[in-house]
This record gives sequence, structure tokens and C-alpha cells, in this order.
Amino acid sequence: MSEGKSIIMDTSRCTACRGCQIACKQWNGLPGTKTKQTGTYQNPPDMSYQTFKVVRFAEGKADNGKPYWYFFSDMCRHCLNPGCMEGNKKNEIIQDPATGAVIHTPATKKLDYNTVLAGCPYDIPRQDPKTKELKKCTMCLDRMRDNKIPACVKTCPTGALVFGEREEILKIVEERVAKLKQTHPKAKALNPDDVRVIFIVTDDPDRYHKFAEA
Amino acid sequence: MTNHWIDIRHSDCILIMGSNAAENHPISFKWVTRAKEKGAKLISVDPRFTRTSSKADFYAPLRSGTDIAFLGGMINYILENQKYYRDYLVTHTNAPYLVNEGFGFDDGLFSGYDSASRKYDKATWAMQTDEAGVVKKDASLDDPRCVLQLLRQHYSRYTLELVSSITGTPVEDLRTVYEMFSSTGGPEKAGTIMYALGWTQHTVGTQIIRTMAIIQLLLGNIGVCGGGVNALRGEPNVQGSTDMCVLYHILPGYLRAPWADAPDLKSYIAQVTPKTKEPNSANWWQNYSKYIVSLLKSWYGEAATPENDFCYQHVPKLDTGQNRSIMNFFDDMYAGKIKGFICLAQNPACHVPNANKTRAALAKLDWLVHANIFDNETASFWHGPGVDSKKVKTEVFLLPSAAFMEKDGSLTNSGRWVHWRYKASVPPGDGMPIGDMLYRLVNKLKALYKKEGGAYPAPILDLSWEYGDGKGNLDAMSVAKAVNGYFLKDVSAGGKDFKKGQNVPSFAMLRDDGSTSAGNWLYTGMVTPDGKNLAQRRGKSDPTGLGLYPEWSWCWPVNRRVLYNRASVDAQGQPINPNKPLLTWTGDKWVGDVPDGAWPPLADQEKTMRAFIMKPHGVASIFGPGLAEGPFPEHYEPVEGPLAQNPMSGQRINPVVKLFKDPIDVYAPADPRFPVVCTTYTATEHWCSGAISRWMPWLTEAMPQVYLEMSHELAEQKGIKNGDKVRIASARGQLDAVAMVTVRLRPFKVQGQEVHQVGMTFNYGWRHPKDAGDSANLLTPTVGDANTMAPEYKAFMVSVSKA
Amino acid sequence: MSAALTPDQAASQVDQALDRLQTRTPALAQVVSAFRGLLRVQAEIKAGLPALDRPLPAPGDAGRGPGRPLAGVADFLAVEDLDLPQHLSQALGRILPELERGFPALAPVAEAIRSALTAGTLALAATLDALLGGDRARLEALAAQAGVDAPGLEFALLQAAKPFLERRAQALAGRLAKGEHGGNCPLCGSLPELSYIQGTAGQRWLRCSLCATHWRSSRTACPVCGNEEQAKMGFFFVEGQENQRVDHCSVCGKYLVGLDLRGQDQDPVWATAGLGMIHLDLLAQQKGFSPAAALPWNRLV
Amino acid sequence: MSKITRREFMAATGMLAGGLALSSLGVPLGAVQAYAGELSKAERVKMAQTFISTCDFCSVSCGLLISSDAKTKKVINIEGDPEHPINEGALCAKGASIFQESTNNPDRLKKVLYRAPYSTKWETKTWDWALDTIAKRIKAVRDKDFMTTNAKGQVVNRLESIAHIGSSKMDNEECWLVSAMLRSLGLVNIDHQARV
Repeated sequence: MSEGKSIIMDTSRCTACRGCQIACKQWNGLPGTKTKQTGTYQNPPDMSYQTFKVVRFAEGKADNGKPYWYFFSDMCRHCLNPGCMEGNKKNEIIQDPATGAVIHTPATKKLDYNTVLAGCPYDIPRQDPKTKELKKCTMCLDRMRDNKIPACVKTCPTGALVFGEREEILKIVEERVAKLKQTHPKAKALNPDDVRVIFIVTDDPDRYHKFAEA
Repeated sequence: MTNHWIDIRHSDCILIMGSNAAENHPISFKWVTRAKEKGAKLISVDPRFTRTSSKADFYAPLRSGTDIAFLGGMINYILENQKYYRDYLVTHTNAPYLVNEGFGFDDGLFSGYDSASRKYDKATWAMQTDEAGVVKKDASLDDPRCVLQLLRQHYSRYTLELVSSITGTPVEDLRTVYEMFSSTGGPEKAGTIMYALGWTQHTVGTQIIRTMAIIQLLLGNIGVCGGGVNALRGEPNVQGSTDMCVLYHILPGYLRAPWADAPDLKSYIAQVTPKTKEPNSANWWQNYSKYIVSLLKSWYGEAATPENDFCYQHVPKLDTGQNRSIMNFFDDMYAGKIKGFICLAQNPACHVPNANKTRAALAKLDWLVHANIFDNETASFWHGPGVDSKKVKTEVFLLPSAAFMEKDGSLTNSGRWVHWRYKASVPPGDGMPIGDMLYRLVNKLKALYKKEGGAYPAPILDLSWEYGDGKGNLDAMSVAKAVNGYFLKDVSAGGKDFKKGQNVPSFAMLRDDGSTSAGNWLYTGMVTPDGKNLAQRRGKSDPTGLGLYPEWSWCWPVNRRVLYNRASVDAQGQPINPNKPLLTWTGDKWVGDVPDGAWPPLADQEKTMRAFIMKPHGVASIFGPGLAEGPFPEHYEPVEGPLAQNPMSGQRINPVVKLFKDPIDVYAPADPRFPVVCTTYTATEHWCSGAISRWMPWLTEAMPQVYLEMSHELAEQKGIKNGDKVRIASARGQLDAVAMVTVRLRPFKVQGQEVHQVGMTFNYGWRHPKDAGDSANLLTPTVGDANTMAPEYKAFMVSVSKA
Repeated sequence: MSAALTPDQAASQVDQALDRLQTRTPALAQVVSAFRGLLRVQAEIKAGLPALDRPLPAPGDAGRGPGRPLAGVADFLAVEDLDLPQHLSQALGRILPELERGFPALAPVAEAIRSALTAGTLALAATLDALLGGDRARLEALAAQAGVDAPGLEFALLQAAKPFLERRAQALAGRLAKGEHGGNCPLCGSLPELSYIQGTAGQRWLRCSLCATHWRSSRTACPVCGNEEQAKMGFFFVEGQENQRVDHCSVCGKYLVGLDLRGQDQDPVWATAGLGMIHLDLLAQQKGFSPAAALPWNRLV
Repeated sequence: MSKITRREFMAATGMLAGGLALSSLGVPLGAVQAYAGELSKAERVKMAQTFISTCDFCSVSCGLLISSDAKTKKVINIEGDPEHPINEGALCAKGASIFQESTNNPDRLKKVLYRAPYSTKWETKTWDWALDTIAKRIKAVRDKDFMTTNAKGQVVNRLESIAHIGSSKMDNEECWLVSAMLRSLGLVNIDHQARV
């Protein structure tokens, strides 16, 4: 299945400048939430119905005893056959035929949140406590319909986020992983055949984020 | 910087130490990445594993305040393993110079130290000279009194084991860093250093940079593409504000401020003008008199005449060696000796060390004038935490200022490139550019003194001040032209004729007979004789292909993009590294970057000049007697460090550093009450004291509150979990913050014992946002570098406990 | 460039673009229908052309130096894989009915051209050479000889030749030097028809009004006269349609319509892009500015 | 533009074809003219200008293009300057936030504020009052404490009871003016961010 759009999130190029996190807020008109310092650079702490993208900071001790510090610009994977759709009653969660973007429509307020969440291997959907609607990244479907690229990709200064036809994106993923493997044997793409948003990592996926890989 | 931002891409090995480019100069990291894509290696040396370290090829930790030990070990490594570039040393440095027999070093002190006055008598640090006064040299570099041998002797004490036990850096890491960087020794490769406040903010700050300069000279990395000693300056126009010398000890163009023991211009010029007997030495500072007279003419115009020493008496004189830097006059302010304080676009209540003292000092003022674009902790000190406004007598004037995009003017970046910036918008409400405030204020002072007279009115009345646009506002372009300087009478120079009132095209044409003016000789040439402002240029040509962009903006001096570039060619004037031809001699002229002077290459014994034209003898100083604490950098512990003794010598701290005596200026070295080393730094999401960035909502969303980074080991010891509220206390003050327990900070093994290190941001202040926390400078000590008095924010002692 | 389209694909691409344009700005419906036929046919003709890639002679003085276009008229028209006069007459044959349908006032000109063609009194190659070389006298003489009103002949012949000129320019584009050029097309020397901003760096590109070549130009200088004084330049846009704008310059009195393509996924259909902004042309001309290059759809005031 | 010889292209399209106005080709323009008129009346046509500048945060001096409304002068957009050789159009997250340093940030200081001794609040004042008062304050202290000679009797002509700091957030011309003003007043307590 190589039609529709795809995005690369190449963690090896990300410097955690957090431009994507802020561009997503601005484009979707999401408010700057009141946050606290909880002992991490990562803020806001997690996704919510008001935060569709969070740059995750993960640190630990590498095999050579030196620290490592990985940055993971987390977002919905827009799966080819989305697990969250198992929670559908009629078609509250749809898949845009042209781009493949998975959209939680306002009708999701009728769904059982836990069933939908259970279907998602990446822990993405969040619920608005007041309206009960499920909210998440839309791959900027409105921008794509106006043949624009997603806001987060547009603002990324280092080329860590790339957008395009799925065919071309899969080729770029292959080239980048091959090059990275020369210096980082563990380099790999996460679930490239099941998801449209393909993360590239250079170490064990769970060192980046618990739900990095399905 | 000796080089510039784009030049970093030419480097084969980049050392980022004493700075954090990926977080604090993010776009400079683009050029580091370009260098890495061509195979360059990036080394990150920092007490903490930062975002820069996460992108480095090699990371090594070190304890705050031990940079000279770390770099001293590298000098020793370079010398022992013959990594140095011999011809470069012999040709361009004072390595072959023979030093007087009287010079020596014993147990941490150089010869000539007077412990009473805590100063050196530098007589014994002189060179051996022949009868004609020319320095004796040994080009074979073997004579035991030659500088290279003295250097070898001095740094032979910096063994890998001793350095490791001081810095806490594992021996293996030291060896790897030394090998990686010293591989750039010689002509084929170039290594560069990117440093910032991590180096300058120590009591040995200047000497840390001196140590790196020696390394760069040993490896032949100065004056070449991808080399140099490059400071990543923090503020947008800190280079310009330093050039214009808003500093007590220098006048615009780095001309030393006059001292009381130079009663007239002649004695001042004699005091400051360097002399040399060395052949082929341009000794550019011999032109000192032309620059000071041209400066006085730019200030006092017609009133400055040869008869009245060009108004030399109008300029205030310091007592010989008097130091009026910020910590000194805040000390006077705290003692009630300062009545008025003018503070423009700066937030001392947050960034001067020992904030409790600073904030108490502000309350002793009669009046405070503050101009800024947002309110901050300084302007509102009178209603700060724990302050009873009704008891504070200080009058405060808070003047709303225009931001940078609301006025015309120029700015100089770290790479000495001067950019003209255009007014794109208007300030809100009654906001006004600071330039306009100054323009109006001086006009009012002139009127007052003309009407009422007063103490010595002449300097105010004689000051040239016709910088208006005819409608009562400041015309920035007229100031830029005055800074460039004018011919004050018709003259022919450099084979051309110039009319009175035309701008001078180059500082080589400035005179000391009063026929030229120049507000800052370094900027002469920025405005052409026909009035064109070269800082506005946007030419994209790059004929050498080395990223010099000679037609983009203008850079001082005379648009030379890499300083000391004559060191990049051999005696015939051919580039020592052919694939980075910064400069080439074509037989009758130089091609490439603007050369450091048009003289032919060294082969032409008769007419040539040595590369280091700003140094009296034309060579760079491996042996540098100019600084206060010694011709060779020596490791001393921070004034408030963890160790009772300095493992290197009997001298625990810098022997010439100034200590403040007031009870509030307490220091607690090796004090069990404060066992943890602390350093301060900025976060990417904030900027300096946060006086601007803390007013931007989604920057505070990403970085909401002050935090303390600490190791897991220390956290366990104190029973602290990640996210807990902790209290950090020093001998001077305390502050609560959120604990960030991380693997990116680890305890150091120092002299066999475990020393803990923590770090925190200084970006916060009580004024805004409400719960963000206050300034880290409540903790920092009032002590500064022995030469510059840059405060020692980067290494002091604290205690950490659950709040 | 996207993979080569067949003539039908090219024509339907123009149709879809014009439909989208019409739904987004209904007021342009009549102008769109006037140009639809012409633009469809030109797209078909261009898609059907061979490579036209006969190399230019070694760059003589004419082809070098700033502001000097790469191609002289003769070299531009010299191709091996096409009989130009025959192609022009076929192209005219397909263009003329579209002109009659879209532009009623041109019916007599179309008629005159058809009869001149059958009578063999219209020297197509010579007329095109005179037109491109800017030789007014010769053009008027050839028009008179063919018994066709000169402005009408020039308009029709230029529209017929446009597909050829664009396809030929495509083949020669590889010879252009990288980096920035001034206001004139580096290939044929003509003035731009529109500008656009593209790429994360936000660089400005210009599109040639004659041969459709794209070249990079400074964002802070007037694309037509090169003026760099910011205060003498400006731009305007319609609130809500921020990705369309007009840049104007009071030094040369010219304006240029422009698109902000940053964040766009694909290029627009270039042939129809200018047509979608003629309300901006009108606003600019009402403010006293004149277009950088005269185009069929921008003489409005 | 350089002289183009006859054998090269002129702006061919500007020659005769320009003579055929759309209306003269029989294309009805009423709808377009009405639409343009409507846009102008509804003031949806925004006139603006773009100015060259550099970022006011760190000392890399990334190039900026600042666009502001031609009438209200309010900043409507700030982006990286694609032609600037150092940043080539790119900006870091802070540079991209500098829009909030403009008048679009409601917290920008707008009034001249004065706090009287022992007062608990700010009062609003005029510029003239403020600058007149400041000039008087400076003159009063200077006339009283001006030192012609030091303890050793050497001529010094200096004033030690007023101090100044600031600033590397000011332009070169402003820094030069303040340097000249302070020396003419005889100040020696002079410093700024370069040292801290």
C-alpha cells in the first residue's frame, strides 16, 4: 500500500528545538497550557486534548558508560489499518481516502474512550473531559486539502521532519537508515509497513519512548 | 571572534568547551553540522551532558572551574608528542625568544609577587635583549631559557593523572580529547574553539582563554580558515557595545582611559604607545596618537585645538590602576556612596552576583533611571519580595523604550560583521528609542549649564551633538558618519584628493594634528567618502569560495574577515593549505581576504612585516607578560571551591584576584556546610536574565520554572526524587527550585574523594511569571576575574536539601 | 518537473485547475471561460512536442555576462526535431477557433489569418523571428503583406508559438548558472509574469512571461528594476488570501503578482496561476502601477 | 538593465500584444471590477512593507525580514531572510518567537512611569517632565560632587557619585552616544553586559 502521504521523524537529526511542538499549537489554535517544572525539559508533560504533539526527552546511560539524550517528536502514526477504528460504532473515526490521514471526528464523543485507546499501540488518542470528543493530530488534513504540508514539517529547521508521497518517503527512509547503520548498528525505522508516520531511531526504540514501536 | 560564523564549516576538529552552541547559538550549529558532513569531528567538554554533547562525536565531563588544568594537560600532551607546528612557532610566535634569567616559577607563584599588595612586579618577566635592544632568540628552540622550553617545563607538571584528579575527567577521556584536537597541528588541518561565558566567568577566565590561544598557536590554527579563537557572544550587540567602549577602562576603539599620572596628552600618548626595536614589526598600535586625537576631535569638534591638548582635560581620569567595574561601584552603592544610577536595557537586580546585596544597594540610591521595553526586577526592586516600599527612598524613572525593529541603527555580530537595521514599526504608546532619549537629555543638560553654569561646564557645552534630523529626533546615520570620522580640511591622502567634510575611507589616513575626526577608528571605512553606508550592503559574491562574502555588510577592521590572515601563507606568500587559500601573493599584490597590511610576504626581508601586526614585536605571545597573574596560565581553584588546597601548588586561589571585605561579601571555600559545586547557565527557551523571554507565553509554557539539575547519586544521598522542591543555599543566600535528577550530571572523583556537581539556570526573576521562581544570582559570590572582573558565576559552593 | 503528461492529461489538468479557481473566486468565471479553450489547447500542443534539445552554440559574448540572455533569437528557434513553420501553422489552426470562441472581437483577425495561410502570403517563421527580435517595422510589413491587422496577428502568433517557446526553454534550462539573477529572464531576456516564494528558506523565484523559465531572484530587491531601497517598495494582499500578493515599486512604477508556496505540497498548474490573480492586477493598476510584463489577461484599466 | 542588442529578445511580450486590452478582446470584466471594489470597500486589502533587520537575541545576527502594515505600522510577520549567508532563511525557536517582542505583546511598556520616594505605586508622566527632571537630578549631583583633583592633588575632573550600565541591547550609534555623554559628564562608574 504505497498511496497517500507519509512523514519521516528522524530522531538522529532532531536537536529538540521544539519548533514543531509550537507550530502545531499555533496552526490548530491550541492554547498554551499552564505548566509546571516537573524535573524534565519535556513540557507540556504529555499529549492532551490541547496538545497534539510533544517533543519527548529521554536520557539514560549508553553502553560506553557515557550518558545519552534522545529526542522524540511524538505524534499520531496514522496507521494504514488503524487499531483505533475498532472502537467505531458507525464511522466516527474515518480514514481520508486521498492522504490516508486518520481523523477523530466530533462524533467520537459517542464512543467508549477505553476501547479506542486500547486499539492504539502508540497511546495517542486523548479525550476532552467536557465534550467527551476524542482529539489528536490530524496530519493537518485541512492544510493537505489546500495542498500544503503539515505545520510541524514546515517549521523543522534541521530536516528531522520530512513529508511527501508515501512511495518517495519509503525510499528516503531506506537511504537514511542505511547511512545511519554505518555509525549506529542499531539504526532502524519503526513499523514502516504499518504506519504513515515513520520514526527513525539509532538505538533500542524503548530507550526513546515506551510506545515508540508497536 | 578572530574568524566568523560561516568559517566554522572549514574546521577539521571543533572543540565546544565553555559554551553550548546547539542550545544557545542554534544557527551556528548549522555550520558545525556542515563541517561534520565533510568529516570534521566535534568534541563537547562540559560539566553537564547538554544538547550539544548529544550531537558530539566525543563528550568529556569536567568539574566547573578546572578548565586550565584540562587545557594545561593538552599543552603538555602536544609538547611531549611533538604535535606542534614548528615553522609556525618559529615564524609567528615568541617561542624562540630568550627570557631573562630572573624569571622563574615556584609553588604556584611567578617571580616578582608581593603578597602585601597581592600584585606582581613584572620587571623579571622581560626578555633578554642585545645592546641595540633587539630580543635575543634561539630559532632551534633548544635553549633552556627560550619560551618553548620554559613552556615545556611549566606544563610538564600537568600530567594526565594529576589533571584527571583535579578535573574529575577520566584519564582515557583526557587522552582521547587531546589526541583528537592536537591532530589538527600542522598546515593540512585546522582546529577551532567555540567558547563563551563558560570560560569567561571565572576568577581565572582570561587565562583560560590564554591557555587555548597558546594551544592554537602551538598547532598553527590562528589566522587560517577553520581555525582561530572564537567567542560565541551572548547579547545581540555585545560586540558593538564593547567596541564603543561603554566600559570604565577604555574609550571607543579600545583606547585606554587616561590615568591621573598622565597630566597632559603627550604624557598619556607616551604611556600607552608601545615601542619595539624588532625588525619587520608593524606594531600597529604605534598609531595610537592618531586615534586618540581623532576621537577627541569627534567629541569636542572646533573646541578641541592643539593648544588645549584637543580638550584632553575634558576626559575624566582614573587614579592609576583604579577599577570602577560593576561589582566595585555596586559595592560603593551598597555603602551609600552612589546617589544616581542610569541603567539602560539591562537587569542588574537579576544578573549581578549576590543579588541580595545588589537589591539592597538599589535601595540606597537617591534616584534610578531605567529604560526598557518590559518592566523587570530592577525597575520594580522597590516592591520586590521582602521589601517594604514605604521604607525605600529611591525615586525611579521607568522610560518606555522602542524595540530593535522600531528604530534605525547598526549592530555588530560576534564575527565583527556590522549590519544596518531598518525601522519597520513604531513603538507602542509613548515608547521612544534610547538614542532619542540621550539626544534630548544632553540638549537639556547643555541648556541648563548654559543658563545656570555649574561645575566645569566646558565638557558638556563643548560636546558636539548635532545629530538631529531637523524634526527633533535622532538621525542614526549622522552618528554612524561621525563614528566613521571626517576630513576636517581639504587633504590629499593615499594618492587621492579629499574635501573637508568627506568621510575618511580608512584609518590609515587618520592624523594626530587635528585634521581628521573619528568616533571609533576601528569603524573608519564603514562609510565611504561619498556617504554610502557599507553596513547596508547585500552583495552575495564570494570570489574565494571560502564563505568570506566580502560584499555582504561590512566588518571591522577594513572589511578583513579573518584576523592575522598573513599567518596562513608561507615566506613566498603562498597558502600553507592550498585547498583553503585565504590569501595569496601574486607577485605585486595580495588576492583573497583583505590582508593584514599590504606589505609583501616574509621572503622580501626589506619591506615585509610579521603577521601579528597588533603585537608590538609582530609575533603572537606564547609567553604573555601582559596579564595580571602571570605570563603562563596556571591552574588555581575557584575562590569558593571544594578543595582546601590546590593540588597543583601551594597557591589555592588566583594570587592577584580582588576580594570584597564587606560582611555581606562572604566566601565559604571547602566548607562542610556547602559541600556541592554549583554552576549556572541559560536554557534554550529563555535568554539571559529572562527580562524579555519571560514575557512570552509559549516560551514559559516550554520552560515554566527555575530548576536544579543534579545527579542520581546526590539525589539518593539527600532523599530527593525527581520533581521534588529543593532548597539551594550558599553562604550568601538561598533559593527554592524543582529538582531535575539526571544521568547527564555525575559526581567527580577529585583527589580521591567524591565531589558532587549541580547546575541551574539564571533565567528567572520574581517579577514575572508569578510562580517561576527567583534568580540563581541570589547564590553567587562577589568575586571576579583578575583582569576583567567578570564575575565567577560558573563555580561556587552550595548545599542542596529538600525544601 | 513531474513525469511527462500526455496531451489529454495536460488538458484535463488545466481544466481541473480552472474549475478550482472558479469555485474559489466566482467573480473570475467569465474570464476563465474566455481563456479555457486557449489554455487547454496550448497545454495539449506543448505535451505533444518532441525534446527540441538541439544544443546552443558555444556561449558567444551574447550569452554571457549579467543581464545578457543566454539564447539569441536564431539559436532559440533553430531545432532539428521539428519543422517549425509547419508546426506553427498547425498550432494556429488549432488556436484560431479557441480565440474566436473566447474573444469575439478577434473573429475578423482569425478569418484574415486563415485566408492568408491558404493563400500562402503569411511567412510564419519570418514573422515569429521579427516578433521575438522586437523588429516592429518588419512585423508590420509582414502583417500588411498577409493582409492581417498587425496587433491581432502578433497576439495570435504569439499564443500559437508559446507551447514551442516553453518546451524549447525547458530543454535549454540546464545551461543556466545557479544562484540569483536580476529581473530579466536569464534565458530569453524577457520580464517575469509572476513571482513565488518556496522552500523552508523562503527564497523568491520568478517565472518568465515568454518562455516560462523559472529563476531565483532576491527577495529584498525590486524584481523589475533592481531597486533595493525598502521604503520605496511595498506589497499588498487580501485578508484571508494571504498566499497571493502584489509586490510594487515606486522607483519603476511596476508591480508583479506573486504566490507564497511555502508549505505547499505540489507546484500549482503554472499556466493558470496568473489568471487566478487578475483581481489583484486590477487593484494594482487602480493604484497607478503597471504590470512588469504585458500578458493577455492583465491589460484591464 | 544592460543594453540588449536587436538580435536578442526584447521584452517581446511588451511590444504590440500589450495593445490588446482584455475588454477590447470582447471579454466582460464587470464581475472582476465589482469583486475588486467590494474588497477595497471592506478594507480587506492590506498594504504592507518589508524591512531588512537582524535578530535581537544571540550574537549570530540571523537575517530577518520584518513586514508591517503600511498604515498602522503594526508588525504582521517576521521570518528568516533567505539571502542572509549566515542563517539562509532559517531561525531557531527563539528567533521565531521575536514577533512577541513587537507591539503585538500587550505587556510592552507604553507610558513614562515615575515612582516617588516612599511611594507604593507608579504614576504616569510626560517625556518633557521626565527628561527635565532627570537633567536637573544629574546636574545637582554633578555640581555638588564633581572632583577636579584627587587625594594626591592630580587633576582628574571626574564624578564618582553617579553610575551607569547598559547596554549590548542598544545599537552601535546609541552605544557611541551614551559613551560620549557619560565621559562629558565626567563619569567613571561605567559598565554593561560585556562584563557580566
